Amino acid sequence: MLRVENVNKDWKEFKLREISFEVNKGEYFIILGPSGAGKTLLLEVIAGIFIPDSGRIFMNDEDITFLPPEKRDLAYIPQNYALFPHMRVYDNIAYGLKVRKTPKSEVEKKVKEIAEILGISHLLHRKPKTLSGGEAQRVAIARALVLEPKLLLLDEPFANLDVQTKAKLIQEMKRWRRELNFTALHVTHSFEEAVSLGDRVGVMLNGRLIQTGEVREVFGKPKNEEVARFLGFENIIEGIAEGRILKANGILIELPIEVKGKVRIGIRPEEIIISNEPIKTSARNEFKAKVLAIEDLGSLIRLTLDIGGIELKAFITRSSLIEMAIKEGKEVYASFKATAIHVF
Amino acid sequence: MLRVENVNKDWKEFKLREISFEVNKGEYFIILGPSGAGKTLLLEVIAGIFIPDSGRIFMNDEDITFLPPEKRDLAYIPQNYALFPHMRVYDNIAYGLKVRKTPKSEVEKKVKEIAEILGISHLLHRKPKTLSGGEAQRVAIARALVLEPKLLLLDEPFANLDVQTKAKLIQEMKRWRRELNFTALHVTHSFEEAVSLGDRVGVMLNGRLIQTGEVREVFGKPKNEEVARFLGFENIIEGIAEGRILKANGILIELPIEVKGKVRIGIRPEEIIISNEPIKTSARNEFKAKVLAIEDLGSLIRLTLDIGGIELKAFITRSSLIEMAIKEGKEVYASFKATAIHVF
Amino acid sequence: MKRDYVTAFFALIGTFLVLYILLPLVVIISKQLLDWEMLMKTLHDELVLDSLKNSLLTSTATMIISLFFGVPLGYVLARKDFRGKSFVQAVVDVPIVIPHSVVGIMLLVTFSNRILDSYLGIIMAMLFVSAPFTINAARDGFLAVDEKLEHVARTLGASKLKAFFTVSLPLALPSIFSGAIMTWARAISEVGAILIVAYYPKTAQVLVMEYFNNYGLRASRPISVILVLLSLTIFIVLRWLVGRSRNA
Amino acid sequence: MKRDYVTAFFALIGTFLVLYILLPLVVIISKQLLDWEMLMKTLHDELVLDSLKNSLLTSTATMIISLFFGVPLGYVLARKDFRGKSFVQAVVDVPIVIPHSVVGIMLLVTFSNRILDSYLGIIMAMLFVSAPFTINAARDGFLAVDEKLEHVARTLGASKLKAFFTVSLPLALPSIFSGAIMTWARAISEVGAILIVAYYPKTAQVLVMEYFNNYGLRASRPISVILVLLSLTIFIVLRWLVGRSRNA
Repeated sequence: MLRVENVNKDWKEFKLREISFEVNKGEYFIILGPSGAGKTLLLEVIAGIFIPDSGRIFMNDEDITFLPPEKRDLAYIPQNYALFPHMRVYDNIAYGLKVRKTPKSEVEKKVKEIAEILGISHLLHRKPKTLSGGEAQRVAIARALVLEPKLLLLDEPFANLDVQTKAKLIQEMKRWRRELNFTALHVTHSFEEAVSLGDRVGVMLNGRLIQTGEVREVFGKPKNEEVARFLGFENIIEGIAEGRILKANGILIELPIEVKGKVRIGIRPEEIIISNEPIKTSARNEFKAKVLAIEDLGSLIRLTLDIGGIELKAFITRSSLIEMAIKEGKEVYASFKATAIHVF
Repeated sequence: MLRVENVNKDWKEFKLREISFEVNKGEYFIILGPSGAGKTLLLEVIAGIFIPDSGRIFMNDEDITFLPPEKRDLAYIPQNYALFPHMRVYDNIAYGLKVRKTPKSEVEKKVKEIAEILGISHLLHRKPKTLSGGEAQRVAIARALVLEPKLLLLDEPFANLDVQTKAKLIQEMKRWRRELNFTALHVTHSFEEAVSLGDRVGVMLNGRLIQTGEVREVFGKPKNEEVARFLGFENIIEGIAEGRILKANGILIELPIEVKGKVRIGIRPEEIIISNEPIKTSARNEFKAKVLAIEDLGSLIRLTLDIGGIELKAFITRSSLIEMAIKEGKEVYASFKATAIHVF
Repeated sequence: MKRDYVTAFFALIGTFLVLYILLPLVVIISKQLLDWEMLMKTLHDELVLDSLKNSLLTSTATMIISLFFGVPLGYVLARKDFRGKSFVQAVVDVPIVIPHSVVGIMLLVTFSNRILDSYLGIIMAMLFVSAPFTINAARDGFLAVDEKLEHVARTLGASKLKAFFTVSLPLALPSIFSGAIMTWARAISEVGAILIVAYYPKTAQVLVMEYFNNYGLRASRPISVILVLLSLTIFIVLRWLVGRSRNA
Repeated sequence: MKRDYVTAFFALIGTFLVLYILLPLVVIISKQLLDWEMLMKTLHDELVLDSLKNSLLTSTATMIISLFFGVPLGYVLARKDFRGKSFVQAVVDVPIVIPHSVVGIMLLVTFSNRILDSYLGIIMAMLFVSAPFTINAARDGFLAVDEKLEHVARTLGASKLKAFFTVSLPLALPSIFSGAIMTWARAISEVGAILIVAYYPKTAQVLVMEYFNNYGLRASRPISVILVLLSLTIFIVLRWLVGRSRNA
């Protein structure tokens, strides 16, 4: 649906270099990168606020590179939400409809509908500056979604929120997506957002989109060291949860909390215990594993293990390696505590 | 040396309530608290910038509560360093000496000496705004220490620095203390600084100094739930390191890195594995432990263990507890990976 | 701190200027209140009423003209970077430093007798010295409007002009409004340039001078008091508006 | 963006005002350059030289007085919160809105004939209209100095006064200096109030008016040009200083 081709742009200290990627209809695409990578500039170029120095942008195969923002049929939610401070919440949400000269009764119907879905019906008569961060974010999303845009552009939507509000909004975002079925391009520096929400993810470093692909693929197989170093979180497992048990590729993993449905979990490599014999401990998850690779990282050794088709990375000390006589191809047991699992 | 007695103060949204504590000569005292706790206000009251609403402040038993700042013989380093932007680094450091009408040759000698110790001799002719954060912090410390004040007040000295610079300055701060033997009162929200630098620590929450004591004591035995929740990091062990081995209270702990001398290490409760039999795994540190207490935290259970006189907290799941039949007084094995240890 | 002698000393010195400005205001108003009869008589003087009408008319016209030209200029100065921008900004500030009589001479030299002794001349003199207030206030007002708001309005379907009128202008309005009132006050306070360009039609501020020259201080005082009260009212409204928009 | 018609249209409208201010400056200076002889003659006119001397003298004196009183006042306004602060701040801003002829009347009413036709009268008129520039610039300058710098200076052993002179004042100096120059420029630009309080001793800005009334436009033009050049020089120096201190 959205296709970006070889876009270059220099603006102030920010830059974009040969950015190419596609977002498919109905997809939630996340661009993940550290601050200063040029993520906001990329959104602004797609939104039509800036014209790229070179390259093309297509929407449903129509070239929109030089189209003004109001003709692109997309909605942009900047990081500070940019609610219109002189309008009440109702008028903020209605703004796009009014500009389109929608009949008044229809405006009212649509605003009420979207406010209902986003749980902000009680806020419609408030001024933006009386809203909390989470409420303001909902209003910004409502103002964008009420127009049923082809594409929603989100710039660090959860960055200024506290941990609880953020977690709640991420869960709700999944629900809104199911209900309203929009296409989104979301830029963030947060792995949590990427893993929780993203269908596909692109890693952006220094103005370049280094790697794009499915979340598990990108986290599991970083294209180069730069990406790997940026991502850090090396074990991401996807599966179907039933209460405290996650089924992933035929193996069963015990979770620290009860969840239901498709989830992803993360385990840091340093939290995985290796033993030659099965052990009986408080670590609830234990798997027979085959050592695929051994990498020397200096004071630490990184093992790549295969457990029932899932790849796991684990850190052990050099003395463990020697004492346990671990070699490539050897079979060992890998275990980790349920409490060490991070559920996204 | 410094004694604060029942100090109360309200200023803007900040407050101090019944603050009492003492800093001994030569001590490095850390006040640890979240932002907004009133830490800066406390320093400003001690520095004489504000007069407390009630209470008394003594320095070497002399009442200095109403003395103006310039008569208190202490040095204050605010969070933004507050270097004089219109003076070169040399004149910044020399400021206090010049105000005291020190002879020019002596000013020069002293400034050069302290600049040498703090490794900023090459910066003396630079203007403050050309300095990096770490350099500016060194200059601020030099400007204060050149006067050999009775007491050094530091407000979040490492808060605006990147991780590497911060770690380096913390190490150097230990060296400067040995060389110059000053007394310091340092306020921060960082546990790392508190554990690395503090001889004693006071925990400040909502304008009250809730608990003061030795670092290990405060982290190990939080006075109440409020402090415990704030501190989070529950296992702090102190000992003498020799290469990769830490000797603490008779037990030996393998470390992930080589260090030497007195160090403190921290282990999160969720990283400790409990088993009924000794296990042979990549977890290098294994100890026989006695269960002292079992607390139900909802989805998790917290065990308090005794290993050779050292208390450890560990999190396990409820199913582990039942399956392993853990009861108070039972002997189990506690193990943790060397890589899970955080050395301060 | 209780023992802050330095600040107390500074305050003491500074009080002189505050009193120096306050005293003449208090004196002239209170003296006139004791001479109520003269004030009433002045308020029925045809000449005075005509001149007040002229002053209000010309300064209001000046304000409207500077709004029409100054708001777009302020917007461009706030939003665009272009070569020569700092030169344009400097030109806008020049009128503040030019002696008022010279302003009159400059306008006459440039536009010759066509503007002599006419409403046009008065307005042109006023516009020259007072337009910078509107321009600078509009610029500051637009600068304070986050450009992202305009961007969002546009992605929501508004054209550039629509975004300007529905978002930027309403938000900059308090600042523009207070700038316009400053322009109005500066326009009605102008004397030197008007004396040269247009002694007639008579404005109140020129009439004060004429009455003083022809009939002396007592005759010129009541109309002065009327002008002071007018100016102060405007000024208090301005302060109130600025304060309100800052808190809004 | 290439197709930004709205901004282009705004720029077009705004250009009118820029040209309106720029044109008279360019015209008067270029016309006078073609009439070099008259300019030279004016520069040897005793009356002109005396009046210029009077203008420079009185506006410089005004600047010094407003520095002496205005800097402490600015410091207090920047550093202290006290009851009636907003009233004091309002009083400081009042002179901007009072018609210049009325300022003259107010001063005469308050201080009576003692100040009539004297240097004192000129300086008092100038001080009333121009002191706010120094006060506000000093206040803004001190506000921009982080109070922590003063605190640190004091813990390092400086008394309050020493901290003021070694830290706050040097750092606020660029702002104070530019405020002082604005005061100087505003003082030398004043005509209306001076015409009432002190027609003599003759100042250049009043002489322009007298020459115009007595001998017509051509006679008053050269001295106008001299005043414009003087004002512009001051103005450019001011801009340069402000720009430099912002970058420093």
